[in-house]
Amino acid sequence: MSIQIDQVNKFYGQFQALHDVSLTIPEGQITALLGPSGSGKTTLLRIIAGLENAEQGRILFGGEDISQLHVRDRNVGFVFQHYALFRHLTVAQNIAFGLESLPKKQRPPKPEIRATVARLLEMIQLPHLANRYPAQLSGGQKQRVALARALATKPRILLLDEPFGALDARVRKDLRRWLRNLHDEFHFTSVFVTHDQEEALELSDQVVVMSHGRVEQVNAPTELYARPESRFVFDFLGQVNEFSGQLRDGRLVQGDAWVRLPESPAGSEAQLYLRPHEVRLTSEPSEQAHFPFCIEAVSLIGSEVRVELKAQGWQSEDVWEVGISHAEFNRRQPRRGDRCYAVPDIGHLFAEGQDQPRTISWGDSA
Amino acid sequence: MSIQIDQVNKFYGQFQALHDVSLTIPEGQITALLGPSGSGKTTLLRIIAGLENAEQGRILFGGEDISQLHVRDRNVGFVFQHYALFRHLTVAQNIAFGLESLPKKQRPPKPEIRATVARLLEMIQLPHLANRYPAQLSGGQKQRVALARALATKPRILLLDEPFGALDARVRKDLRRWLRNLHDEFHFTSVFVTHDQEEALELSDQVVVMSHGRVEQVNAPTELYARPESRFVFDFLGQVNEFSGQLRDGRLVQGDAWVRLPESPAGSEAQLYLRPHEVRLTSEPSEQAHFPFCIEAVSLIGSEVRVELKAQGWQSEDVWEVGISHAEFNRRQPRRGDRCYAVPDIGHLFAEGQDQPRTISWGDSA
Amino acid sequence: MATPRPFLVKRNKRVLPGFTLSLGISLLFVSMVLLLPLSGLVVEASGMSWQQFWFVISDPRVVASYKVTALAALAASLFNALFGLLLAWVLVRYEFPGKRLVDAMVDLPFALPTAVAGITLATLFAETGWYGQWLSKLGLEVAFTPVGIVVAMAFTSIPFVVRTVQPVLEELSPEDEEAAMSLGASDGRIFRKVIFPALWPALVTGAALSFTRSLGEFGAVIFIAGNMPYVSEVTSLMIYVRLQEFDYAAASAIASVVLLTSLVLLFAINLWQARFLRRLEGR
Amino acid sequence: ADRELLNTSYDIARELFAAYNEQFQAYWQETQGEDVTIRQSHAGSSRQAQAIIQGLKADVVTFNQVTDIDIIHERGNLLPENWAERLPNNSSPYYSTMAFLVRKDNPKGIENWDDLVREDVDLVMPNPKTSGNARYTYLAALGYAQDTFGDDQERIDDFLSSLLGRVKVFDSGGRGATTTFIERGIGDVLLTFESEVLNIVDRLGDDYQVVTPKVSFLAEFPVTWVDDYAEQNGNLDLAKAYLEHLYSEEAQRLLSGFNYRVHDETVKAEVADRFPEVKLLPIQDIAGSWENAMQTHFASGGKLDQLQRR
Amino acid sequence: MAESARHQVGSKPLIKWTLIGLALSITLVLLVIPLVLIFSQAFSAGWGTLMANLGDEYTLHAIGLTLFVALVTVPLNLVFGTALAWAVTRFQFPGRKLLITLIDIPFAISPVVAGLLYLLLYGRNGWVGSWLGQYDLQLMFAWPGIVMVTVFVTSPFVARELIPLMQQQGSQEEEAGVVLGASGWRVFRHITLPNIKWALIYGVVLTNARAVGEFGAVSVVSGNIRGETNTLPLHVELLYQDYNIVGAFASASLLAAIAILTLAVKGFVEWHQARERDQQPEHRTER
Ligand SMILES: Nc1ncnc2c1ncn2[C@@H]1O[C@H](COP(=O)(O)OP(=O)(O)OP(=O)(O)O)[C@@H](O)[C@H]1O
Ligand SMILES: Nc1ncnc2c1ncn2[C@@H]1O[C@H](COP(=O)(O)OP(=O)(O)OP(=O)(O)O)[C@@H](O)[C@H]1O
Ligand SMILES: [Mg+2]
Ligand SMILES: [Mg+2]
Repeated sequence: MSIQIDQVNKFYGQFQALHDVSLTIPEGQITALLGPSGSGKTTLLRIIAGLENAEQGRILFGGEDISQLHVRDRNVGFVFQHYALFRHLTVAQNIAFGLESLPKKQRPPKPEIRATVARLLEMIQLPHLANRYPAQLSGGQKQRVALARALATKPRILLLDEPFGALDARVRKDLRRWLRNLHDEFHFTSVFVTHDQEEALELSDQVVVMSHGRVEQVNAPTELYARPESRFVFDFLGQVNEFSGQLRDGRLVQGDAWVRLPESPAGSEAQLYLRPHEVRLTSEPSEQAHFPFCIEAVSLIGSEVRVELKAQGWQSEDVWEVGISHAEFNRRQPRRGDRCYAVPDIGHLFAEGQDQPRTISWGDSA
Repeated sequence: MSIQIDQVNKFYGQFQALHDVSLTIPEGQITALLGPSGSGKTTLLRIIAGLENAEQGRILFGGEDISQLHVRDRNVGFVFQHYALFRHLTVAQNIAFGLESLPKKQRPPKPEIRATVARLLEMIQLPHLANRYPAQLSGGQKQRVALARALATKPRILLLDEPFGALDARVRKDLRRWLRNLHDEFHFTSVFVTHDQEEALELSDQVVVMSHGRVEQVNAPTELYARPESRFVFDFLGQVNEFSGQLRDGRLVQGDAWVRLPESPAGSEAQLYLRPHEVRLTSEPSEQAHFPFCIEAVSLIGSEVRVELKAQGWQSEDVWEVGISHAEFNRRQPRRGDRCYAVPDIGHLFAEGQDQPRTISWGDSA
Repeated sequence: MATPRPFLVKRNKRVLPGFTLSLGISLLFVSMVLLLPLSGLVVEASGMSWQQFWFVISDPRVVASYKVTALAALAASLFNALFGLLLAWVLVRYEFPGKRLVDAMVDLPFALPTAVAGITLATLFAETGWYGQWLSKLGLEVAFTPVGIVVAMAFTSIPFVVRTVQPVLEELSPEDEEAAMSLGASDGRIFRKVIFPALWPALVTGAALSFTRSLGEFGAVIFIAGNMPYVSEVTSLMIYVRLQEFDYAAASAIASVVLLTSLVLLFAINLWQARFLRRLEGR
Repeated sequence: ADRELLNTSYDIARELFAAYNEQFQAYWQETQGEDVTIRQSHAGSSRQAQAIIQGLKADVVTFNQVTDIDIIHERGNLLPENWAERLPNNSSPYYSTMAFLVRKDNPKGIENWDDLVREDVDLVMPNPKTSGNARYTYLAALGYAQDTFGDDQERIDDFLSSLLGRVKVFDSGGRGATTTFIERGIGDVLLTFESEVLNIVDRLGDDYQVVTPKVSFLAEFPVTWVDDYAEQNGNLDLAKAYLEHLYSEEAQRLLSGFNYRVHDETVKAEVADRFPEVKLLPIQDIAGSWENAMQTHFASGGKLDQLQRR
Repeated sequence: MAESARHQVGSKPLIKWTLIGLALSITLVLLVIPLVLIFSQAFSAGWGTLMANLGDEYTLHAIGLTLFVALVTVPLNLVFGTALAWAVTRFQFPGRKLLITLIDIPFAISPVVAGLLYLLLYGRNGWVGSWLGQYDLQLMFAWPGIVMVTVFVTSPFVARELIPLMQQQGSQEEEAGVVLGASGWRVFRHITLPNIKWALIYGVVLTNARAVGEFGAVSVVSGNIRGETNTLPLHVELLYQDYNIVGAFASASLLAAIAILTLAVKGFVEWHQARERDQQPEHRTER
């Protein structure tokens, strides 16, 4: 079932938590609501579920306006961040809860409920834990039980509020994988909330970036990563190196540092955003760019070596980060305190007053 | 001041939390205590501080046995995981607490204390928050106040228990950087506890890996990463792909998968550990290895593209992960469901019954 | 205390100060104020032979008083369980004018001397009293009947239930309810299956406290009980009577029966609850 | 400089002794030229006895039950066994008996004990288990029954048990019973001391009426000094004088003002109209002795318990 | 929180107002009207009589004694409760659980029995009492006895308030203080005390209420000497016995007034605690 959100506004007293949110969530896909804390993700998800009422706007499920329907009657599956499992019921009883709550006429007979629960337990790979209580489960197991519980009544829509927020990194990864497989199998429409960009990009078919109660951008993950439409999205999607300077003679200049721009934009100031893997390190300045740095730290973990750089002779709000390969590292052996230069391959330029970046590539000329 | 830990044993009732721990922590360096939950890191740190007493063993500061000295008299700075700020005192009062606790004779006069506090506030970049209460601070600010408080009495030793454990990823990174700068400036001896390998490797000069109350390995970060001395350390230091099989005809075999070994070890079984960036992907099997996979997911975020692989025709406990560059990704365009083969460049072989790995390199022959 | 204490054995070194002092005060106090007098009870009762003891505590009139007391306490604690739960629920869940007053008034029975409470209740419920005159028109007698005992007991112990249930109700996560709602459960079902089970242990504890308190209640009950032998005499009165007869041993014996009942009950509840909580907390 | 005397007394004698103390203080000042302060302690006399045994340093006791003084001898050994012989009239300077209080115009027509067992009559009296007052009522009724039914034990028991069965409220103390009867308007007859009953009528006048039965119990109000404590306190002489003075005409008049019967002939004549002639049976006639009465009737499992169980 | 926006069980107006109505009626019938009765009885004979009754020499003395007993009891239990809470929440030692259980004993004992226990032990024939008697020391039937039983009856209150709080707060702040070199007293005074302040006040308020109102236990050991060992609750009973209903209720109204004051202080403390809790913003992330 597709979900349509139509000009929703939500107020908490004086505070407006959602501004005129309109959005279409396509059927059968996983959509991520991504944004910093307080951006209104949870609020939006709860409004979709019917746990909260919007002051204005409509919610449509499969084209039908269900704004006035009680949660109880919307038949959505909702998974809470902290699972909200019923502590005094066993795993099996938790899963059966929804079925047993059905009105008498619709309620399946006992044996059928038992069978459904067994099937769901099979699905979440925990049939041996049917009689445990939630407190006796690990975080990951709890989360899976919560999912099974939400799925028991066969909802066409599954809503998840930071489903992995409370889990540690490894379990998180496993569960993410598992959830995707599950989704591939059953093809319900899923919406999940997260503030972890990696999670959003990895797990979803469509990402909705939110900020201050507004939708900033809606796109498929690769698109979003490749073409952020605003500074906010850019910033939010991961580590980025920023260089802001004056436009002068086809160059962007600040202090000792400058970079040549293929074509000069309008205005007198601009910011250049560079992703860590779009920058190379050299021991000499190049023709096209002059970013003098002092190496502040080198970190060898993982598949690439991360080098942190401190601007020399110019100002940078943050330390720059550049990722180089282990091979490169072995060749050049950069060390703390070494002086070096950064050379960009690809950059994203925000001209003065503009919120849309222009992507610049030096790659060929290097 | 250097710290020496000499055959320390610690019991909680029947349970032995530390087994015969001996360790030297060099002066002026940052040492990380790294290990999984329950491995005894906190216990060791608290014993160094004097917050806990060991049943056996000695602690020496700069060569002097201080095992019998009360915490109060050891003059160490201690930063608690959850900050343990005095919640009814302002930031400034928190920082001044240690100075005002000095015996009358040693206590500096009021104006001097005020000046020191102002200097420390400057140092942690929070002079504008001097009169706030801890509850009115963000996590990162609290952590900095906790540090300033610990440093006010100019301890020669600074102990930190999961200093960044409760912070979110970004703040964590900032603070980590900030702490290192601080350390570079003042050169006290620092010991910090963490269970995050990245943090340990990045921040410290020396890493102590602990497990089950024992010291597993002590080494500089790069050394540690390059040459883990045991399966435990290997496993613990980050994502690793594991292949276990039978040794047959100079090959390690399991199901359809096999890899040729340059020289055959003793025994009939072995495990091969491969780091994600030490493996390549090909569409055809190579001469030296045959690891058939099905691509399960591709994730584009960050500086490298992460590909998750599911074993085909053989068993792997976990999904394999391989990191390829964006360039490589653009060339080959791997997609979900594609079949492919993994080819190792470097591997670490654990022969049967051995706990020390042997590093194998196929790189040249490829 | 600021100097190192080399004379202390290593194992005994405590990080936080004041162990000896605080434990010393506590032990001194507990043994002087609590245990020593309690030993008096044992000593006094142990002066009797087992037969004597049995004879005293199984005296028909005393046994009748056990029944009256236990039944009245049971009725009072059931009443309190029901209405205490209602009060706690209303105080936690709703905003309404006078809420703060209700909240404050709940503690009145704790703060009001029991004798004053007894006199007041007797005055209210007597046939000439504000309540009694209406009740008597309905043919209901409260004062000087066992019902009066229940009223006095309920009055003195209602805060126990409210104050044990209230915090649990406050802590109850709204998410549980929402989860149940999103699963399609009706309000009634959510209350029965999700909320009530969570409140249950606290409710039982509160009712048990209310029950034990009622077992021992004297001041408030005595004024309104009517004290009819075999009908409305409570056990506290029987203890008091034995005291009047200078029969300390017998008084101690009966007192020890009540005390033991209370302790066993409280202990059992604690055990039960520990098991219950262990399940919920997974320890 | 003042000497202090502690008088430990039963609960409802507060005003009585407050008045007597003034009288005695004046008397002592006059005769001995010395100021005395008299401290008063009032509670149920059993509890008072107990307190004295446990160390309440009373110089004199002025009780409403002989047994409570006996116990001070038995348990505490603080005074001699023959204490009752140390002052005239069994050491009882005043006495009273049991009477009935009925509502205005005596609507139920109560005249004597046999009216009390009628089905339509509700009684209010204290609990014999906790109150001496009620024990007296019980003994008075027993005396009446013995007087009427002679040796027929069964009829005596029947009578007593139906009498107890008519009681609607057993308050824990005498005053409680009075409150129940007056304030709460419960019952048709209040059984208590004649002195109490007269007090009520004095206070509340027309709404109530006193009925004095023809046969009743001689309720003595024993007094004595507690030798050990009085000696410790150096008050032996004072204590003796305090009690002896109770027998003086002046004091007897005061006592009769509080509606107690007294022995002094002059005073007796003065108040004859208030205290009708009644056949007063002493304990010896009814139960042999106090000790005997306590054992056979009031102890746990005794006659009283048996009767009430029926 | 805007509660109305949230769906909650029992938020339907009909159910909600029925329940509220019921709760209000119960409160009114069971709690408010009895209180009103006390005052209305006290004032029934007019203001002048009330003042005369309260101004009576013995009433004044009873008030004084009651306040004195509370004044001695409260600090004793304050020290004890704090020490006990400190010992059981800050240290591990054998018998710790038992100690926590023992503290509840006074709740399970009927006050009359409690009084009896003290009498048996400290009375002239009790083994402590007889020993003290040799030195001419008498505790029962004098204010020390009253204080002792009051201390007994009220001893759980402070500790019971503190223990859960201190357990929940943990000892990290204190440890931090010690690491910074603070002396034991300084740690207690500047770190522990401010953190437990409100709970402590709350415990004191409850202790005080109970100390002022204790009847059963005190009546056993008091000796009931007018103007000497008569506390206010005993005095109420005494006046009641003397048919001085107005006087009894006048004194009772005094006790009720203390009760109301107690509730007010308690309400204030709770309000303060709640405010302090609300002031703590939820975890804020710094960017
Ligand atoms: N019940 C409420 N009453 C008042 N304000 C609220 C309420 N719930 C949320 N808000 C406010 O609305 C805004 C959006 O809240 P919401 O919970 O939707 O954010 P979020 O994006 O889910 O953040 P997080 O990642 O921290 O969960 C926040 O500023 C929050 O403070
Ligand atoms: N006070 C205590 N009493 C009993 N056992 C304890 C106590 N403190 C710690 N332990 C046990 O000692 C072991 C080591 O604990 P420690 O706190 O040092 O681990 P850690 O490495 O710091 O773990 P984490 O990463 O979870 O903080 C654990 O098994 C723990 O359960
Ligand atoms: Mg949220
Ligand atoms: Mg730890």
